[in-house]
Amino acid sequence: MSTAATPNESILERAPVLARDWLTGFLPEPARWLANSLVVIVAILLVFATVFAALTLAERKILGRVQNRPGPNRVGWFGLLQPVADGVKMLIKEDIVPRAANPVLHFLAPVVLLAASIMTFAVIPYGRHLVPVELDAALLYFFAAGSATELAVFMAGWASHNKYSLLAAMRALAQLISYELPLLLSTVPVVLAAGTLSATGIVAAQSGWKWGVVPHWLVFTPCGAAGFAIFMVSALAESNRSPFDLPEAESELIAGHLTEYSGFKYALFFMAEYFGMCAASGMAVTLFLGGWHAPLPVLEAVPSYVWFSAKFLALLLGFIWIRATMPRLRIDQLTRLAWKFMVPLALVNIGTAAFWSLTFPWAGPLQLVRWAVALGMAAGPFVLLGRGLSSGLGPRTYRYA
Amino acid sequence: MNTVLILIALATIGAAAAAMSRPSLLNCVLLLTLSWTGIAAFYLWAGAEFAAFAQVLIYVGAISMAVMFAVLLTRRGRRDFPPRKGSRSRAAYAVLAGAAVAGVLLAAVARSPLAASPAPGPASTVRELGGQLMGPHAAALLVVGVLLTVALIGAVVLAAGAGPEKPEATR
Amino acid sequence: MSPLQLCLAFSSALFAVGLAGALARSNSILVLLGIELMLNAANLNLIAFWRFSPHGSPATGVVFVVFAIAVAAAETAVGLALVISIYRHQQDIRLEEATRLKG
Amino acid sequence: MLGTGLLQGLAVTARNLVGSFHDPRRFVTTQYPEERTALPEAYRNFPFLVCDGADDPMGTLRCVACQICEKECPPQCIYIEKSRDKKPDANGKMQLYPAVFDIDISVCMSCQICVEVCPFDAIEMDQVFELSATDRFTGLMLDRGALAKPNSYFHRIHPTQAAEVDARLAVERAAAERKAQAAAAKAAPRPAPAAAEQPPAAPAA
Repeated sequence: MSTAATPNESILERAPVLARDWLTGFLPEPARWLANSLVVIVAILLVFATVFAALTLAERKILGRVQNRPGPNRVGWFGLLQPVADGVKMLIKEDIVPRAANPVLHFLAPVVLLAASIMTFAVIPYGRHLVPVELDAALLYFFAAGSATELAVFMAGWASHNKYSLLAAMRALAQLISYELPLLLSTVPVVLAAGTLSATGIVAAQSGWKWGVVPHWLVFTPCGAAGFAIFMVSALAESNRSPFDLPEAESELIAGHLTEYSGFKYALFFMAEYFGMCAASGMAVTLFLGGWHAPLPVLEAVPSYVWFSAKFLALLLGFIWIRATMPRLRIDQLTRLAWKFMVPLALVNIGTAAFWSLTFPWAGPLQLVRWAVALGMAAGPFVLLGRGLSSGLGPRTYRYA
Repeated sequence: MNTVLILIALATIGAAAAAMSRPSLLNCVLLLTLSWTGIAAFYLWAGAEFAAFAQVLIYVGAISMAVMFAVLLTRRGRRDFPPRKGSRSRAAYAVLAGAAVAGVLLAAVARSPLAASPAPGPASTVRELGGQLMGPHAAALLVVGVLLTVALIGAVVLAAGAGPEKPEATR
Repeated sequence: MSPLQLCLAFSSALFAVGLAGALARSNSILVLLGIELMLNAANLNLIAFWRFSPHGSPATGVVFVVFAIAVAAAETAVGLALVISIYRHQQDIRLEEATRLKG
Repeated sequence: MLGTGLLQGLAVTARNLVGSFHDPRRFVTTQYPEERTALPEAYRNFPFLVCDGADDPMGTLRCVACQICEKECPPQCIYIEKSRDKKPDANGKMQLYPAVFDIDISVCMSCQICVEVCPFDAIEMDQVFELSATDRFTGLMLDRGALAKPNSYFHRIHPTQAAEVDARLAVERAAAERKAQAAAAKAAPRPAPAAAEQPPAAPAA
């Protein structure tokens, strides 16, 4: 929690930090540090629990509205108490553990999954002074915690002692592993541009505005834009969302690796999925959309965490929007997209990022050349690989028996 | 300072020992993943954050998955193996050998005149690490990159193989 | 017992457990994992000495560990590939069975 | 080019999302208990007994307990018990009336045969569908009181059919009246000279 106050800072900006200091001010030093971190943990859990509840409701209402129907509006005023009703339902539902299942692993899987996805929240800078943990290798920590979820998925599939859930767990693992690669590779341009792995450093590198209007966010550079697109698609796949929700698709293997879970453990799995989605969009905002920076200099007075949450919610709505539109991908389409399209694109993107940073001193007309070449290097492979991706798949012909 | 270290050490060694002694294969692998996270915790305790997160990312994320896939692919169905007659004595001999090696090592460590400087260790920043990797160790980095690609491509070719030759293998 | 000696004791104990495991088990995957454990014990030593080295040297210890982890990952991948191809030929990966060099 | 399909899809869903707030075509749900969609006129559910006077339903039942519908009903879900005494019907003729008239709507299959065979148009098809009950046996057995509904209700739910039925009944009633008057006129002149000692046989309706 950096408490350095820049001169023209509004009181709102430092409000959370002051509240925390007021709360834990009276404690002696060792206990005060502990109390501070506890307050931060409680704050994160509260905020993201409410975001989770609101997200389930928003998702169902937006999906409803897109399909010309109102979505839940019976529980509470305009359906606002629907998450509370769902929570209570999940709590009082019977928690069945199959007799042949391995009880320890069966219980441990959701716990590990939730723990891993909550741990990823520790390094996202929510505001100028709202950085829970300042790590030098924050990005690596984020992906390390993210990759622990794969272990939990396997434990869930294996512990249920059910052929289908094991098969589904293996398919889910294939998806998670093949999309972890583009996820990591898409952040390399960001690290190359920012020169550091620490989240606060990356956000600091995106401060300032060009010509007073265009912010220095990485999404406005060609390699950053391509990286952002790859990051978002891989984040969709990592959190088992919309076009990639094969593991828990009802029409596939019942509920995938979640078949043998009911009651609150099932709710824990879904909470972990939504937390994964939140963490991915939080990190996307930090890496590509300039973290808590305001889009225009004049808007600098508004507290920084407001900008972070605005971009964060925009990305979440994007997740829901894509879920309302895209049909589900088969397992072979899914892995072909990963290995034949996303990974090569991410590798080429690293090349563009190298070109972009090496040609930084170019000035005047050379800037246009620089932009043209970079855009070409970003868009070219996209078009070529895209054509290759769906080659040979002409319009489907039907033979009626 | 030492209590945390002792806790981590006991947890890791306990998990590793349990992993090596469990009959069911997959429980072994999961316990081993636990001991790998224990080693990552040790790196964190020692201050090498980058190594700790790399350890978690590579071992707990990727290698444990590869091992689990391998274990699942080579399960021979539920025909439990008849315990080899020599396995009980063999385990005893192995533990004996392990204990002997441990004894020698611990004796050496106990008598070694290592005056550890309790000063706070060097802070390894990622920038400094990057400088090292790109500076004196740049050649090694390239070699490791080539090694990794060659090894993984070889592994894929080996594992994929030309498919089952003997028909009875597809039973 | 200074912290450095504790670390070395920890890593040698881990090495011994890895060795015992590799020798005791008959399943080749677990032998591979035992060797993996011994490798990790070596990494532990590297970090211990880096942490308690008298002069604040640059991050050589961490660089060594990163390289060691990368090589260990490659070695595990190749080892598992070997195990799977052995399994394909004789449907059994217990060490005693893998005696024929043919094919 | 890859991705254009996705963009078109996103545009469609966005238009639908925004449209659902102002364009009635893009928001088609009717909130059932509060708003109700109008039922089509030909909709039929279970039979009900028509009674002419709304104020005294049991008194003005058209049904004369002839039990044709009971015999004709394929699943045999109608049960009628005739009354001991008689009461005058709409045309003034003394008719029986059903003391007990039960329809088990859990058995009735809405085939409308009872309506077709009823010579007195005493039974018609209703449009009430909210008939769920807690117990299966007595809850779904509608008795005479529950079944009787005034002719005005019949006009409200099946206007064309009700008008046609009323027209036919009016013709019959007129014919019966003419016949009654003719009978009265024929009977009236013969005993005209001896009118004092014998009142007219059929009182004029």
